[in-house]
Amino acid sequence: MELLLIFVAAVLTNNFVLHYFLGICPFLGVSSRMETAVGMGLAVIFVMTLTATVTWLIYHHILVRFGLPFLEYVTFILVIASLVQIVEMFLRRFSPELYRALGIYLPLITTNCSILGLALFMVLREYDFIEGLVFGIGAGIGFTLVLTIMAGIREELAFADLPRAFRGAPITLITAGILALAFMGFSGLIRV
Amino acid sequence: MRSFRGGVHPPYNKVTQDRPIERVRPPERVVVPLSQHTGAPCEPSVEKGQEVQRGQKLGEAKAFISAPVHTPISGVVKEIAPHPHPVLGEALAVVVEGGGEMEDWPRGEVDPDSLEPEEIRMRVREAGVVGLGGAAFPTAVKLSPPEDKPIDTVILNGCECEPYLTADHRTMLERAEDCILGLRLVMRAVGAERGMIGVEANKPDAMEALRHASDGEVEVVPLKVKYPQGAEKMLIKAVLDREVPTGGLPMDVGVVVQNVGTAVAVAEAVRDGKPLIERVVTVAGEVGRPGNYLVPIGTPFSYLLEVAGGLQEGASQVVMGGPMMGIAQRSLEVPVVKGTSGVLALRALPYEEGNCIRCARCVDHCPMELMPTLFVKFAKGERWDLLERAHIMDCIECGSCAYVCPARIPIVHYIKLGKLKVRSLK
Amino acid sequence: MEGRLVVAVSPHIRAEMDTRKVMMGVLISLVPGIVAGVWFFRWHALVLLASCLAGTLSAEASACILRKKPSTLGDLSAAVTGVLLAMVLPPTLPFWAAFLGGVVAVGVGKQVFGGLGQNIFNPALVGRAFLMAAFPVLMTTWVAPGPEAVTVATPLALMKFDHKATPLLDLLVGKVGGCMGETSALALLIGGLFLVLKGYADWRIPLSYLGTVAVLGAIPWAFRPDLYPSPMFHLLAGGLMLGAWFMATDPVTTPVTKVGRYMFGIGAGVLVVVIRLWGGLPEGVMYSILLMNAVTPLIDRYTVPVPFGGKR
Amino acid sequence: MNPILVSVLSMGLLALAFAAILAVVNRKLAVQEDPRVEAVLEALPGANCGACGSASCRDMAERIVKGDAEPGACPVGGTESARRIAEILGLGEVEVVEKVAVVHCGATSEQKVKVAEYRGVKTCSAANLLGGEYACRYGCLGYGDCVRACGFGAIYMADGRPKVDVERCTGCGKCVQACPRGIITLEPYDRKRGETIFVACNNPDRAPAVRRVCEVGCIGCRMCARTSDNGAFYMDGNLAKVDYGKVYESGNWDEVVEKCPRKIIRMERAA
Amino acid sequence: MERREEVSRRPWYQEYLKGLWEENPIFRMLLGMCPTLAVTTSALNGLSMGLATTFVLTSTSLVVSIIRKLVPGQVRIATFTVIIATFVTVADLFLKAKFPAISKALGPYVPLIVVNCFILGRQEVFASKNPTGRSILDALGVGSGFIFALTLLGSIRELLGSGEVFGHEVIPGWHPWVVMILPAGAFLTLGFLVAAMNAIERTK
Repeated sequence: MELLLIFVAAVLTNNFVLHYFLGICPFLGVSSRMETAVGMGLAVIFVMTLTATVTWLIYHHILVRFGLPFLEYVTFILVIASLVQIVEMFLRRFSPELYRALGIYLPLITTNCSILGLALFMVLREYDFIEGLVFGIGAGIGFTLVLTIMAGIREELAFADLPRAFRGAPITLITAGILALAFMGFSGLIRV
Repeated sequence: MRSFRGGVHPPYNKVTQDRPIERVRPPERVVVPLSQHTGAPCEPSVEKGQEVQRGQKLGEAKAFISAPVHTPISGVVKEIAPHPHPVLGEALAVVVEGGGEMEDWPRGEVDPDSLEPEEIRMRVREAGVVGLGGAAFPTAVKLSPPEDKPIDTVILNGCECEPYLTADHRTMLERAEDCILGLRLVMRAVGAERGMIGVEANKPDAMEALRHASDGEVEVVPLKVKYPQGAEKMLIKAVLDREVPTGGLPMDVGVVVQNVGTAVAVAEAVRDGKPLIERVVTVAGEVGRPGNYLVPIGTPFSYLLEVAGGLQEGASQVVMGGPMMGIAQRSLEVPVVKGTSGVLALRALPYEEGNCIRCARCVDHCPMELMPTLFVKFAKGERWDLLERAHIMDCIECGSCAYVCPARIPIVHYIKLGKLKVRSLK
Repeated sequence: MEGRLVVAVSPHIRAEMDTRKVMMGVLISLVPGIVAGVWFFRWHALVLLASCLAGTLSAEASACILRKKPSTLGDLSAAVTGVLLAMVLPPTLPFWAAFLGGVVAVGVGKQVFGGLGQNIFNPALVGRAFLMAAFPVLMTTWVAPGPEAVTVATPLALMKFDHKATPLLDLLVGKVGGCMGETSALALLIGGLFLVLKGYADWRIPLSYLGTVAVLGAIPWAFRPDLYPSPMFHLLAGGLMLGAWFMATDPVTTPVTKVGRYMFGIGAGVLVVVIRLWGGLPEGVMYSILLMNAVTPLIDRYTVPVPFGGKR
Repeated sequence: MNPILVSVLSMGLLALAFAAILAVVNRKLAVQEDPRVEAVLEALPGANCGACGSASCRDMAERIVKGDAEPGACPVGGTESARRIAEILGLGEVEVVEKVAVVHCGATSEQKVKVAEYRGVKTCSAANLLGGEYACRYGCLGYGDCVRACGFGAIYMADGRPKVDVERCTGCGKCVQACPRGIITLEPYDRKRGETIFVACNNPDRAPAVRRVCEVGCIGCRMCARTSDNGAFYMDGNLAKVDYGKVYESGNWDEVVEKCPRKIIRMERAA
Repeated sequence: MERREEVSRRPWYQEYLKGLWEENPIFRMLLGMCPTLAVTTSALNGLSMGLATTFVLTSTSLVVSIIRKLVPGQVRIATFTVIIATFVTVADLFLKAKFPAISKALGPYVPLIVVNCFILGRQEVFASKNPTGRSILDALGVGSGFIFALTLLGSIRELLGSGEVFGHEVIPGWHPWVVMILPAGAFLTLGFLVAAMNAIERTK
């Protein structure tokens, strides 16, 4: 039950994008087209799951054991950077299409705050290994969910006669704001 | 009652349905375009200054999908030059000057069961018969289905679902026997066993006349009064509950559809050897004497409108065909062609396009079950690739979507534009 | 005949119904609900209506001026938004808050997206969600119907927090606390039926929405009738009637495909029941519709019908 | 244990471990990519405008390197980028003649004969389906599709016909595609004099037909062809044409322009 | 491919000023959104975040511009990141020690400076290609732009959310808009601010 709570919280009530503002840059960047949004979402779910497990192991078995928690930022970012690079090489090799579509955003997963945020929150909330894993998957799915919804909306808005000043980022932010208002309906569904 | 999904119920305004067909005295000058049909234009077979007799060939069909044209009057060829055309804008035409009274074509005798299919096809082709419903597809081609597409049923289209038009209605009423003869000739030509006539339920008198003339050998099917009941695919769906596959033709489901007027033309061509030199045209709307007129092909609209009492105050638009699918004309010098089912003088609608409110009335009423709202969106956004994926090429341009659109969006205009782009990008 | 001929693409005749008439139809069908609201909440209701309308109309007018476009007040869509917003607000909400809600509804909910037909979310609900988040206390202060403003709890809150059921007849007539236009289920039902029968709105969404709520609401009730409300209560209480007939049928923000409309109704129904029974809030109609608005582009994308003659 | 030593050690070891993994993965999954693509991409303007017909500048760079496209195929980059690309690919000097858009209809809305009232979507491509409101079937429809298509603000409408700002025009050809009547073409531009010369009519009909529809259409009088000293003007049926291979060498084109009875041999000069 | 040394040729004061408007990380480049949205619940929080970020940015630019010729191209991103992470740790420990209240308010968003895209972006675009002096000016300029944006956003949200700015009452008797403190308020305010900046840019 505890695991379910963590999962639902990560997906809906405390969504990374709409509640913690994590991963806004790629959210603004890749949500304009459905295919790239889904690709990016899947990449993020994958990287998040991987990050959750690897950082948990390193944090608890190396940093804590040797009394070096102050090194967490440096370590985490190192781990994430390497992981992303591996994913990037994989994509480049096995799906050049997706690689080209995601383009510059793959390196940006490194600087995607949601990944580092995930590792930090995991440590902060003292999740055990399984909880951390579920949290990672949930956060990834939550990110992908919002990203896909946003991509659907933005593909629609591409045909709308938006006021000039609002085209691009502003309307995306405002839509995200309204989406955040709507997601408030889930509040209290799970009390974290 | 049998029907199809979608469609609309425009006011029918069939004020001319009780006016008998009236023969129009030929004008002194007719303009006969060499391209009056779907397919390749025919090539002129006369020269400038040559004398021609009524019914003589003016143009020869060289291609398979084509039809010859004939002169409706005796006289002299004045000129072979580009002229305004009601469908194409401008096309090569033969101008004949002459005149005189129009007489009945001498009647022949024929036993439909004695003729070989090839003989029927040849006579139909020589007479230049094309579909008189509007698209003007050469009839002889329709009568030559490929071996691998067996035809079991011929349907005569007597729906006439376009508002105002009554030409087919009057033809069924006054020429019921020729309709039946034409149907039997078509059935024999394509080897079909079953003949049916689909008529909208608002023409009980025509149905009665046809039933009487047929002695029960063909089935007269009453259909729900709904536009576009007369669209080929809708008609087949309603009459036989068969669905023509997308991009396909009626023969893919074993059916040949002919307009009732075409059936009469086929009967006249085979029995009397009469070429297609005149047709019934409904002239209605804001004119002095609305009615159904038997008009020589090549008669300018201006002449015909004068015969029908002239344009009335308020008429600002002249449409060839019905109000749902007809073509608005730029000039009254265009001639009546084989596909001219009606000439309507209308009060033009204002142009007041608003924003789409996604009410989906167009989606609900589309007889082809397409998404016209997407067509407009993609055409405006110039996403021709998405347009094609939204099956824009399946659209029959019946106009139901634009008719019901509360935002007054000229949806058919966007569709025509989109189709053009999609085709040009291929 | 004088002058040049008019050329235009077919069809050359058009149906009577235009956007303005559609909006007018919505306004007319809202009349029973408004009358009930004014009957129960007197001048509170009138002030609320006036403030909301002032907010939506002024926002619409300013947007047109800012964008240098002809005024769109005539299409009545801003008026519909204003009336709908007023109906989902507590009767005693201060006039300035109602005005702000109207401005946000049209300004943020509609005009930044390009105006009529292009917004993703129902404008009235955007206005309400904003007010709900901005002034949670004001937005959850309710009064009992009648001349004296006595503070009461809504039937849904009573049910959720105290497990006390309100008599169904009161819910039907509307003698309960709640939003200005939501209390009388009967009045709304009459208006809604008019709306659907006259063809101003599609019947699929209300049907599937209400049906889903009734069916899903019945399941827990069948096991623990002491703890969970009956399906009838679910249908009549809160904003469901207004939401299902008037908000979820807003064509702009709901799917255009028939299958999509069923999906919209079912999705919204599921969300309402989940939020009412397990969420932190007593009512979830607004959120359910807003959330389904958000996924409407996705629904439309994946429910494109097979064309005539296509492979089914 | 000394915390500093431990941190250095553990960070170092971690870094080593990851570096090793990366190195291995890099070796295993290496993708061969032509370094010239990168270089060509740098030489392109990077506007991703799509004028060349490729999806993006990167796509274009790949096509150029593969040999599917010419080094000068980027219409926006012009001579400079073509030269750099040719250098990168080792092709040597490539001649690129700069072109700008010219409009082959010079009639104002008053000079064109109106025959109908058009009620429909206000774009040229839509109006062209019905023939628009003017009698001439070859001339400008006047709804400015070319103006909307231009990404550089180089076309504007004046008196119901488009005019080209030769300074801003990059010769990308978007307007050529946008015009449903094909009255815009790209033609060489005389840098030295800063002007273009062109025939502002596209109607191939004979004189009487042209006179019926337009006050300034080409009537095929051959005056320009007879006057020109080097044959830079010639007749294509009933329509005058310019031979751009010769015209800027011509000595008397002022005279040709002057003598045209319909005044449709026009020049567009840089402001 | 060899990385070219592309030294900027602007006048020195331009190196600072460009960060305020043309290359403003928030309004023009839309980078570093996470802290922008998360911590701007009040003007003070925005300002503190801006200062902390500017500290990290400037220190990193300093180091990177010094060692720019020593770092091989392939590992440059990793190197930059490690340098950034180091300074972030410093800033975090400093805040925790000296300003515990602010540190608590900013929460996990201080460590998240590590992944603030525009810090890395400045290294990639500028510090790794320019001499130390210019790089510091550039960093200070962009940092100031960031502080300006965050403080503005924080002020607006605080004003509407409580009627105060920097804790001082500005509008007496203001009925607080709770939504401005919530995520939704952050998105909406930033959206309208960026739109306003677009409109201003267009009229120039």
